[in-house]
Amino acid sequence: MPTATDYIRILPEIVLSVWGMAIMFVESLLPEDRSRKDLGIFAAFGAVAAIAATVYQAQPQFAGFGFNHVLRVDHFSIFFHLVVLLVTLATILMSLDYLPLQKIDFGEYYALVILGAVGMCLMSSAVELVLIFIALEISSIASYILSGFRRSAAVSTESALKYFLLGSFATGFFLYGIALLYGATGSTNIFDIALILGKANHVEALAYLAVALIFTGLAFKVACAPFQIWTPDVYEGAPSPVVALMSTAPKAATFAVLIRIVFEAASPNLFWVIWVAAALSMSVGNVGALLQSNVKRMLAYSSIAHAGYLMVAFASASNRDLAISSAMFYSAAYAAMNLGAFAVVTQMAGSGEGYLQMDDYSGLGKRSPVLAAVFTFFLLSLIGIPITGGFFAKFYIFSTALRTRLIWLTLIGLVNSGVGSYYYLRLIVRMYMYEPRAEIPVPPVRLGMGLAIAISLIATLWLGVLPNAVLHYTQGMPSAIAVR
Amino acid sequence: MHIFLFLLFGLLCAGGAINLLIQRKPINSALSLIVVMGSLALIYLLLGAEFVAVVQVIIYAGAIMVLFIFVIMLLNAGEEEHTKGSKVAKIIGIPGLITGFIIGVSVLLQHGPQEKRIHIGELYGSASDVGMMLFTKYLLAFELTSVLVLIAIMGAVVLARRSHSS
Amino acid sequence: MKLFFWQPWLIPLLPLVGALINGLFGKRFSKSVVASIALFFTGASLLFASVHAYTLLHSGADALETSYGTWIRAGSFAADFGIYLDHLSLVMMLVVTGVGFVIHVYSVAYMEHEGGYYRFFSFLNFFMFFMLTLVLANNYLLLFVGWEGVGLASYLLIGFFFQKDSAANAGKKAFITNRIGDFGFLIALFLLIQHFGTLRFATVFNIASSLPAETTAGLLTAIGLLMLVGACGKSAQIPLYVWLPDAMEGPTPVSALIHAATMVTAGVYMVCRSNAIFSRAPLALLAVAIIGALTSFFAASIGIVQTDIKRVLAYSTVSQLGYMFMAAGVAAYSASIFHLMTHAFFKALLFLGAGSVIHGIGGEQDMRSMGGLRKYMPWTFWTMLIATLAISGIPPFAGFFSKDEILWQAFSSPHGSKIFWAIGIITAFMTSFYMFRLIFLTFTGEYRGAQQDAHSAHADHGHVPHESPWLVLAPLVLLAVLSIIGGWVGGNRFEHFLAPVIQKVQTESPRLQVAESAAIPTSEHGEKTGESKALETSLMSISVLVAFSGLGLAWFFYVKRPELPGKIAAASGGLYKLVLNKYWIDEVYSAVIIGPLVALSRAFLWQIVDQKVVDGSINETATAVRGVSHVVRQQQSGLIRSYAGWIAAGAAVIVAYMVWMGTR
Amino acid sequence: MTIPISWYLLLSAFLFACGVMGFLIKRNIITIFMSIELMLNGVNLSFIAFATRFGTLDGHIFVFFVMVVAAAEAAVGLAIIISVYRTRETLNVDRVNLLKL
Repeated sequence: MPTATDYIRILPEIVLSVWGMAIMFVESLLPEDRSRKDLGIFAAFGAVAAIAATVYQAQPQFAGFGFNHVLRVDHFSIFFHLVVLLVTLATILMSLDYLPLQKIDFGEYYALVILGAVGMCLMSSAVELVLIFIALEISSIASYILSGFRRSAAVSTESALKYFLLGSFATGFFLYGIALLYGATGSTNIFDIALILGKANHVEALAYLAVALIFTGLAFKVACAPFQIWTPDVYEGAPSPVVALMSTAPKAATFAVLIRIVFEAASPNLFWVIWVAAALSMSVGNVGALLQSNVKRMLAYSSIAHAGYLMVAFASASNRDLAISSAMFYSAAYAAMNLGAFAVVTQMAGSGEGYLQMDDYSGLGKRSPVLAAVFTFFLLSLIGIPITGGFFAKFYIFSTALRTRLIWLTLIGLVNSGVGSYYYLRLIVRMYMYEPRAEIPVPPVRLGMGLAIAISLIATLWLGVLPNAVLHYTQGMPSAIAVR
Repeated sequence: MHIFLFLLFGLLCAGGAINLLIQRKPINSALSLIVVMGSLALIYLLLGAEFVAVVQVIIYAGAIMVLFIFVIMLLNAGEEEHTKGSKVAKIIGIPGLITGFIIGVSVLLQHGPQEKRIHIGELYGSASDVGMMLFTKYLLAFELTSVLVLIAIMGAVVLARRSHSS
Repeated sequence: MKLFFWQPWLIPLLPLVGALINGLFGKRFSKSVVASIALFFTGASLLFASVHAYTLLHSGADALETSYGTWIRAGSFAADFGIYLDHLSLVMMLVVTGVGFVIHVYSVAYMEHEGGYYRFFSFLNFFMFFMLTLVLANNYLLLFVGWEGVGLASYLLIGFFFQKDSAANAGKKAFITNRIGDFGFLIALFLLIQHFGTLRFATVFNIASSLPAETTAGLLTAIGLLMLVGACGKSAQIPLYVWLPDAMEGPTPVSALIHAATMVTAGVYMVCRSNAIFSRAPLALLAVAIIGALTSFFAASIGIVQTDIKRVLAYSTVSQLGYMFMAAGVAAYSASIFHLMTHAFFKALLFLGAGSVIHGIGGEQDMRSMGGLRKYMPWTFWTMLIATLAISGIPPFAGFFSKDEILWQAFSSPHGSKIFWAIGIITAFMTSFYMFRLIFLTFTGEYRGAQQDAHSAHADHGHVPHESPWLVLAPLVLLAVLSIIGGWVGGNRFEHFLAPVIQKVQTESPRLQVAESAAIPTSEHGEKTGESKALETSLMSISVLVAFSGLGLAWFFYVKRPELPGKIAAASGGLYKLVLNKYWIDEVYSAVIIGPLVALSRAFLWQIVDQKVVDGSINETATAVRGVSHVVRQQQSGLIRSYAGWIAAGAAVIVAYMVWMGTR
Repeated sequence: MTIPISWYLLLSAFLFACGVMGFLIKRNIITIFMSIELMLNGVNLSFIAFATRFGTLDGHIFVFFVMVVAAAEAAVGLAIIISVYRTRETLNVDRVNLLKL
């Protein structure tokens, strides 16, 4: 029987589920012509409540396995819970005025965001492949639906279709991998698998095949080459706040799963696969972004590149503690800055998402100095300029890589971040050095959007200027995760 | 007897899968998929998986495929159009698939478990056994599926329903 | 216990406050308020810097290090927010705040008619903040923050005239070239973390001092070379100098402050700051010297044929930076910093003077359209003349002392060589030549500008060249004074002053010991023995001679026979025409000596090496990357089945590899 | 009379491969979706076969959850297909290519 402590170990998920159901319930009671903004505010409180639950859960006495060893609360899970929940909160806040603008009057939107977060949270704490699979599907299916939320726009439904078909396709590979791993070890628990594979004096080829397929599935979800191909299309078509969400939170959660699998369970060595994937992602992402004129599409390529930088940390797996810590730090920094960038894109997109071209950003520095400055800050962070979170995250990852003697990967990464600076800069140049071509209206920043931007701004700045607290947290974890 | 049954349903299954690929009308493909699923259910029985075999028929063949056929009818999906489409799928995808398949099969044959042999009638995955496990070891996962199903229902409603304002 | 506020952290932070106030609220302020805010915070920073300099000098300590808490602690590695004040950072700090303040004053009047006044000052203060962070940091990571920050500010300021496409492109070019250099620097930092476990200057240098000098390429050499890559980017050395001439698109005060006096010297500062590493890596040091020597020669020869007044100065800056690198490369760090300081004075003055000229004739930058401006703007003329005398190395102006020190060290240092000295002398000759060419073309003869062209002239500029207002001239005069007296402290005393910073190498490599014994003996405190003094005097007279001959040649060509250069250029192939000409003796002489030099500079160094090879290779790379980008894009066909094909193929490759691993 | 487990695994691999193949060659979105179901069925067979080998029920449980997920995916997927059909009036996957390059 589950104990009370067991329930506390899934407290944030419980809070989110209850909140999601409450939103559905209220939605059905609301009169049809009434604005759903209040519902969004209610949802935002749900995210805050879940954050509070996570903080409560972070007390040391609740750390450990729960529900028959299917999940585990530790520094690691708490960290990713907070990342996911903050992203969720910011996404809800930036959607408050976005939805009415796009004439989307479904309160279910908020319920989907909140319930999707249940899956993402559980992904970071689950240690049982069954649970990981279901959690992954929850977050994926919620994303599929959300990306098709502008139902009248052909691009949005197309984006949903592409994401859905290819996502399910990749899920098939992931699942087959799990089946084969189960066949090779007889278990679906990550720690049991690690134990069995660790004891075996000869790991059979079946396990290698299994890990290859699992990697395929997860690499698809984090948009890592050679499985990045869906990203630009899907990000371009999906509603902007949804892209802000799905380019950060599910990605961070999937990276959490990948960390658990690569660092805990996978005794088959993925080193060269990850090496190539990292190099390829960085190059494809950065090079592909160079010629883009659509800002969302450009940021999609940039997110591929960032997945590549993150994979560099995985390639440093032999330097375990540093690798995990730098991967975690990068996930957080990336989530913060990318969220901020997409928040600005959301603000700029306008009704019907008509203003997404780089040209539309011409002279933004004059039209809306604060918005332009904030956007510049996020872009600089994505480039990796000091005093932003992006700089230190990159610095940490590459210094880890060089300590692991991954000289070539470090070089490729640094060259890529140089190439990368070019297209971010193009946007900055647009904003500050071009005359506004057409007077495109910049709608005033409302409270919700302001809060969302503030959250990402503060997080990005904080991770850059005073990264110590987060660093300590990420570093306290590697020893904790290994304890059985 | 066992081998005969396996071959019968196995071939039926493979034939259904191939037929799904060959047929140009979605409705025919759907029907061959039902054949695949039905014969799979029987193969599950051969493997002794009682509960799963039953559920296979109820959920897959019963619920999911009905949904498919319903949508095919709703959208009036006729014969497949022949578009030129994708070179990449032909040039890279299919050879990739074939190599992957050959490699996979070779692994399964060489390193796959061969020692265990299955005897007919050894039913062990009964509903009560599976149920017990579902409500003990996998309790959380089971509870979580409710969230999943909730999302799915909501998604289907949102995507298919008409807008309030229009 | 001193007051918390009475500590050096205020020096960099004061300009930041100014930048924030102007950046956030400047739009609502009047121009005078904006200017006063900017001036107040820069001035306060200068005041503070002077006070702390005074305190340090009178405390008798070699260095003061203050830490304001840990910034980053990752495992065993930690970096602080800390300030490191020693004689080196003191010099840099005073140069930055001093010249910076003067240029702020200049900008008040100079930028008055440009839009975005508050933005300009905000950026300028922002730059000061990062530059001071750079020079005052107590560890490499914080230095790197300043390093990137000045690049960013520079980029913002280059692109300040954003109506111009070329300005935007120049800004981008500067930023990206610097990024290339930064890779090298970053990798050097990673190596330091990996092997030394820290980035704090004091610790790094302590560890480095305990290591023996490397006779072959080793860790320190690698670190040194990587740092050199970074320094090349920031200080515009071959092959990463390309951005600096383009950076002249920025407003002139920016060129003076960032692209002449302060930011571009960051690379020199970094090399000198890391002297403990470089001194133990002779190969890296040699690379510094070679790059410096090549750059100084190369840029000077390109400077000869430029016609845009600011581009002449830009190439001259590149060339002078090469000088500083050469000095650092022969382990004459103090000479390098000495020249850095004097150069800051006279080069800032030259740029500000050029700005005054450009302003005075309504925005024209082509020297061929100037001339005779001496009578219209005497103050500008005289101050610029002083700067030119200084940069040409004519005594007793500041540049003479520092340049002479560099040439002497290049000749006599254990790391030096006569080749470096020879290159230095040739460069000095060319420098003197093109600088006086600039002066003569601009200020003597008749005005060649379009002063009759009434309809193109603006009302506020008038069509007659005019002298700039006193607020512009005052900084010129101040800098002129500094350009005269700035070098009087003398190379030896300056070296003595910086001695605590420069860590002597205890163990020399065998090769170097031989070199040292062969070199001219010098006593402990830099007082030369009689024999070497005689040699030094003769070397000094050579360099003075060379400077004067450059002057004379320029005078001959641009004052006495102003029609000659054009003819030489036009007739560089046809000797026949030359003979027909009545000045045939002059012309044959020119054709034999000057003609080839000019032709070489123009046809080979500038048009081929600079424009085609260096610029071209960068453009080619860009085109190639673009092509790859196009290919990558092509894969995004939008077809779901193609995407699935990629995924299936990718999975097959990974499966094949992993199974191969598993069955091996 | 008994048969080795690898036969089941081979059948499972074949079904999975047919599913992938279907995704690559079929034009109709609904058929493509059916191919995905085929892939999942192939995986399920593997789970059951392995469960039989180990004599545990974890594989059965997994199959159960896969079916739940498949049902959820079917509901959502078909809804997405319907909404695509509404905006594009086509079920040909090659014609759904507004987003590219």
